[in-house]
Amino acid sequence: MQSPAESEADALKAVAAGAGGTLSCGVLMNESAAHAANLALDREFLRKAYLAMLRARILENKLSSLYKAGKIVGGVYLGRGQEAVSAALGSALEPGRDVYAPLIRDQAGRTAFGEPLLDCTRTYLGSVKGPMRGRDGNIHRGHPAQGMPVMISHLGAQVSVVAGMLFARRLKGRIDGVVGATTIGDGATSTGAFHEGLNLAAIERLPMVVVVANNQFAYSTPNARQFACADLVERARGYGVGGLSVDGTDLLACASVIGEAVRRARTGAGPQLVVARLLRLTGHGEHDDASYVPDHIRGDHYGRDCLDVATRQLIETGATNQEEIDAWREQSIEEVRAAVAKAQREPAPDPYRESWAALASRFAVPDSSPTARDSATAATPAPATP
Amino acid sequence: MQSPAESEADALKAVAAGAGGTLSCGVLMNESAAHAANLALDREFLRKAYLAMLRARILENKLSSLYKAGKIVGGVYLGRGQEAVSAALGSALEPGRDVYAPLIRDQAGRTAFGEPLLDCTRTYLGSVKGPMRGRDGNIHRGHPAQGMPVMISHLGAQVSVVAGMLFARRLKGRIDGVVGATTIGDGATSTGAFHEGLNLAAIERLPMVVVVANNQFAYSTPNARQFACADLVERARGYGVGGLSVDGTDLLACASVIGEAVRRARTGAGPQLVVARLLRLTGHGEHDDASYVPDHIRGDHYGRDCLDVATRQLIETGATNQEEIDAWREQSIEEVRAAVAKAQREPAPDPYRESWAALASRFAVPDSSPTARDSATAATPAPATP
Amino acid sequence: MTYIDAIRDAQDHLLREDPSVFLYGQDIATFGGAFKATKGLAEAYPGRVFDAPISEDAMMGLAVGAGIEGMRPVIEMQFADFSSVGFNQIVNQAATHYYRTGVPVPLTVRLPSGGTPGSGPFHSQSMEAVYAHYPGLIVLTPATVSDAYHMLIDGVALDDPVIYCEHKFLYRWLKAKSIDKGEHLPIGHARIARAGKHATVVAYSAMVHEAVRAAERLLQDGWDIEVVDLRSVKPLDIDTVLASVARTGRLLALGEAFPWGGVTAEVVARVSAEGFHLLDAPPMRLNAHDTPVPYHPKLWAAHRPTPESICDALRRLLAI
Amino acid sequence: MTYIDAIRDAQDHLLREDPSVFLYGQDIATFGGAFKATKGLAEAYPGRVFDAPISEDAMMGLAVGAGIEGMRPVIEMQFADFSSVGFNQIVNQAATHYYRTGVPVPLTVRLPSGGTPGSGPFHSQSMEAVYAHYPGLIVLTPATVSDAYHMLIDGVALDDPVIYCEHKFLYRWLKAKSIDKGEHLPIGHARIARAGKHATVVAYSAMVHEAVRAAERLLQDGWDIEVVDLRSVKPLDIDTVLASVARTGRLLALGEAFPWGGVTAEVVARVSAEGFHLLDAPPMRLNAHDTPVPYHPKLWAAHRPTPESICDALRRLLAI
Ligand SMILES: Cc1ncc(C[n+]2csc(CCOP(=O)(O)OP(=O)(O)O)c2C)c(N)n1
Ligand SMILES: Cc1ncc(C[n+]2csc(CCOP(=O)(O)OP(=O)(O)O)c2C)c(N)n1
Ligand SMILES: [Mg+2]
Ligand SMILES: [Mg+2]
Repeated sequence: MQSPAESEADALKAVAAGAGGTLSCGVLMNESAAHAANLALDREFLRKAYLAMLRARILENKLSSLYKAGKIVGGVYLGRGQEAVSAALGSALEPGRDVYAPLIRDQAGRTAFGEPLLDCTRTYLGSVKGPMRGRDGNIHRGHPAQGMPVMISHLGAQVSVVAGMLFARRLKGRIDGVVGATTIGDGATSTGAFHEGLNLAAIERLPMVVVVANNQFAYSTPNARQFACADLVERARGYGVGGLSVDGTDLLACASVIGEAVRRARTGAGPQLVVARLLRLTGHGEHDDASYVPDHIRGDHYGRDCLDVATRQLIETGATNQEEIDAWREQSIEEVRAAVAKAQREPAPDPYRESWAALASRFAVPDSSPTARDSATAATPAPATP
Repeated sequence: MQSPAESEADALKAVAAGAGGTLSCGVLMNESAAHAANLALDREFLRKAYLAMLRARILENKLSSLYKAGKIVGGVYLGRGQEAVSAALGSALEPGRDVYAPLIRDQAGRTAFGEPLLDCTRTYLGSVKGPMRGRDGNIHRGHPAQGMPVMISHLGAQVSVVAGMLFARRLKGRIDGVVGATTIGDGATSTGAFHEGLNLAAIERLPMVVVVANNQFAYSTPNARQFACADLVERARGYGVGGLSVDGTDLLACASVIGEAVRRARTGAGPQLVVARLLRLTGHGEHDDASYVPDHIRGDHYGRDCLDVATRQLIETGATNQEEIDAWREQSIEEVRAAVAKAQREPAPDPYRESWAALASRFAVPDSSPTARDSATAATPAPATP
Repeated sequence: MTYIDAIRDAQDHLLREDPSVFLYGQDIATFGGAFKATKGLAEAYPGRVFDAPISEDAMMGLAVGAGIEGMRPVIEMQFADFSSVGFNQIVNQAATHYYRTGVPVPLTVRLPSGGTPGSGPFHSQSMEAVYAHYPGLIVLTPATVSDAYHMLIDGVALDDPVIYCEHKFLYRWLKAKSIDKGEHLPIGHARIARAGKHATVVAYSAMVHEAVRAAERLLQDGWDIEVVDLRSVKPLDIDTVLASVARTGRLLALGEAFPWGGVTAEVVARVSAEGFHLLDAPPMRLNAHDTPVPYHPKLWAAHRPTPESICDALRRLLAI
Repeated sequence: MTYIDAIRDAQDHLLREDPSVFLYGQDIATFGGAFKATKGLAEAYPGRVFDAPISEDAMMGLAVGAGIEGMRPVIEMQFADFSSVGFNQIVNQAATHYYRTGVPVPLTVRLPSGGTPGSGPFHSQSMEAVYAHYPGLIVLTPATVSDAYHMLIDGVALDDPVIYCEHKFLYRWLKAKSIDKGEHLPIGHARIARAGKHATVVAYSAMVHEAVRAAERLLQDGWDIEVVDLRSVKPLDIDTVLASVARTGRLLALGEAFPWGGVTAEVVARVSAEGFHLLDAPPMRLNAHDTPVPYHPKLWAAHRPTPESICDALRRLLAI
């Protein structure tokens, strides 16, 4: 798989031959290859995904500079090198209908799924107007009531949450045509939460897609210290779910394979596990120089930049051209600049006006709520009246 | 697989053909089948395993009567119908060298591994002389320092403990020729602990055997609500471990397949997952009538009693004869009677002499140990002086 | 009507009245649960009662997801002790959700709690203190048949994650003629289980009954003991406790759980801080011993407070 | 020498002196750990320092198994918060093992604990209270560079499971010229961090330093505050605390953790019960707010006690 498929025709051939994106576990090979072709041909889909990749890259570059300039407190986690997988998933989902639980490296997917740019800059920069109001930060953001749950840090924990959202929709009679998707790292597949969540989804046969972004490292830990199977997609069969592999550096392949997984889930084939192989082209966080990644890995096929590959692919397929890309880039830079500036001008949360209430419930007994009472004996500032 | 292989020759043919015991995941089929044949031919092995099955059955029948007579407080958990799997594993391990972490239905394996009968009666009957001294009960017993860790109730939790014991032995340079084994139910494969533990063992390539006793139910819950794959052995590949299936009602098959798994682990092939199919021929505990098991399942191939099958197999292979079996039975009944009587005569733990100390450490500061201090403010009786 | 019947009836009521309620737990559908708390409900409410795999972490994740979608899942842990496996989803996902996102997750976890003879270290635990420590959870500990019923119904109606600790010892032992299904004390209020004047015992769950038993014995010596039933340990109705201590001047905080920290520490600390002047004697605590809950009935009975040890403690308290 | 250097050096010492010690944790081998607490140790001690998969439950199970075999594993949790995933193995397997079987499991879990600005709800937690509640665990909370060193070495030498809570805020901020590697206070003893006479602040871990800071400010008003550093929260050296309260007559229990239950409740409850007559004023507590630890530095700083809020609390305490 050393020669990337770079023309549309090549890409499609590669998909069909199982090179660019292999559909494992022997399900529906012909049918799905054909479908993949359709998706890859979907010009609008590719343009959307590409634009999301580009916008994410530009945004993340800015976040990186802000971090280095000391303007962001806490960690900055980027998806550089993982945009093709992320954008393909985000583009295959339908906001307002589907559930999408992005993880740590999913800026591109978030963008494709329609997350406002301001959500990101406000959360990173601690604006009280952001969706997390300064209570949580960086990649911990979303809109749970609108189908985008907010990750907790504990890896693997979102799998069962997405399953629960889908389970609820089925009970409410609103499951038709819905897909729930989440991403997860290679390292996070070692968690019990991943196992329990995927197994539960399989038992309930939920319309769920779990995309494993195998970027070969969990922080500094290589795959060899994380699992002993040849390829994580071999787990699919043991859960009784569909399994697909894809070259995560190849947007056309991602579009077809991830699109196919989403289509299968949407049309009743039950959960789908997609394993995308790639390399994170940045540190674990911006504090990390990733010096533990050996040169030969950086230099191999998966070390290539998926955005460069996608640019070539889109131009060669005629989905866009350099001029349009340049314009998109300009526009994105301006949007990012504006979103950063706006968030920076916005107020930080004010501890004196913070309600310090972890409960939605208010209790009738005066002073018996732990919140009110504990605040009285807790740190200054005094609690605001709710 | 409806006609049990009942003569030695048939059994061996069945093994080779993958009927009585199939060696999945395509590893070493010929070699292992040959080895299986050797094991099955091992008259002493079969006699040992059979005797363990018989003794376990007789002991458990007695436990059941004691429970029904109100002589045992708490639950009674039996392995009826699972003795072949359990005894085959216990017999394949070497006490003093190997690690064996039996689970809830492993009386036969315990017996084969050399657990004293009195350990069982003392623990069930609450004798202070038992290995658990009345602090823990029923199947929660063992001798951790002698290679037999004591299960906690939380399912799946022993897998990583066995891995840790093996890991330690490797560090101490005492791993050569050692195997660590544990059993687990079909239901317990849904735990994150099982996943994390098996995956860790695979990464470390520990000489470990995990035997899944798939008795088709977890308490009342059928396989269909527990996993969605066709056969749990399909999980092996996803962990990068060996995978073997066996008819758990067939002692010859169990002896060869489980023996093979143990041999593989012992000789450096890494962890082995064995999935044995069978049916629990009793309630979840003796309080349970298992009325949720449908008649057609009770009546099918796996509903047969492995002890009957083993009796026929051993007689037909000439490993023993009815006369000897009758003598063994008489002797076992007597041994069980004596062990029950002895345990019943022994004192219960005395709360006034109990040290109520959860820590091995004693601290220099008088009264600062939580034990001493808390006892002073805790329930009568007064704490004993340690 | 027993305590467990009340729990079953409350779930029946919830399923009947609220279409957003569903039940999820191991062996709770056709089998009706390890303790029969859901007996007949799967048949009565098809598609609303589900057998869960042995995956406490995923069970709780599912509940959070369903709560986000506006459902009101009621999760049965087979034993409180096994919620340790779902601990992360409870304390980090469920408990933090409203604070972080503003979206409440109305879910209820039923924890069959507390010791019974012969149950041993892993089927006897009382985990209320562990959950109450975490912001964002409500922890209920009903001691009566009526509270078992009403607090489950009222708890499920709350928009926050509720840890409902039901005591296994009370399941079949505690009976009531019937339950007044109307007016009842809301969540957040403690209750005077027995009025008295010489000392206050603050207890919750099964220990309320042991305290009342001890109080009755001490009556023979002329002591009149007040027993406060906390009902919920978070929120903790310290006002009712303080009012009682104001009447009696003496406090014994009583619990079945492990002695370090926990409800008794919180009660004594709060009363000492907020009602110091009300105390005529040092406040006391009585907990279980600082060991795992032992299996043997003789050890078990001595591990937890008993009417005898409560009487002893009260006599010491009254002697000061 | 910083607090984190001391932790590294202690592990270096342990690996050098005790062949039964090994280190196991995520990214701790070549990478040297998320906080560099094991930097260079994998190279210095080949085959003794291992990268773990992201499997906290199995990591703890492995530690128990190794402990059974007589090894002394030191487990690094990447953050204390993630130990919630290994919770079951810690509180049910490790903590109960000695009591049930008589076989001790000498293992140590290092928990990078406590808040730092911008770390948010899942990288800031203080879990000492949760673990201290369970019988069978020892919970250490070193506040100084010297204690970070000695208590880790002494903790690993104990035959029981040790939860070693190291405070991330102190990692690089707290420095000492050098560590006296000889005589030192054993585990189980609290320490007078600052002698005083008007009130006692009982604190542990990072809050010891905030308490000392507050005490220094109050000196300007003529108040001389004693600060007790608990060092270990289980066992809890109540004698040293009582002796201090006997001197000052006033108690403020200070903690960074959530306010329900926890160390401050245990301290106030124990002092109230055992040293009631020593108190000239109601004992006080100061904890974090009852919400998850917020991300934003401004919220974070107001969530936990600060020198200002400690001074405020002490002024109120001294005014009574
Ligand atoms: C349960 C848990 N343990 C440890 C961590 C600390 N941690 C955060 S990210 C990370 C590595 C994740 O690797 P992977 O899943 O491969 O995702 P990637 O960062 O490569 O995208 C670790 C160990 C965590 N967040 N959760
Ligand atoms: C983590 C956990 N959850 C729930 C239980 C309660 N429980 C005890 S045995 C059992 C069923 C186990 O089924 P399986 O693993 O198939 O073993 P079997 O009883 O069939 O041998 C359950 C749910 C438990 N012990 N541990
Ligand atoms: Mg990774
Ligand atoms: Mg089973």
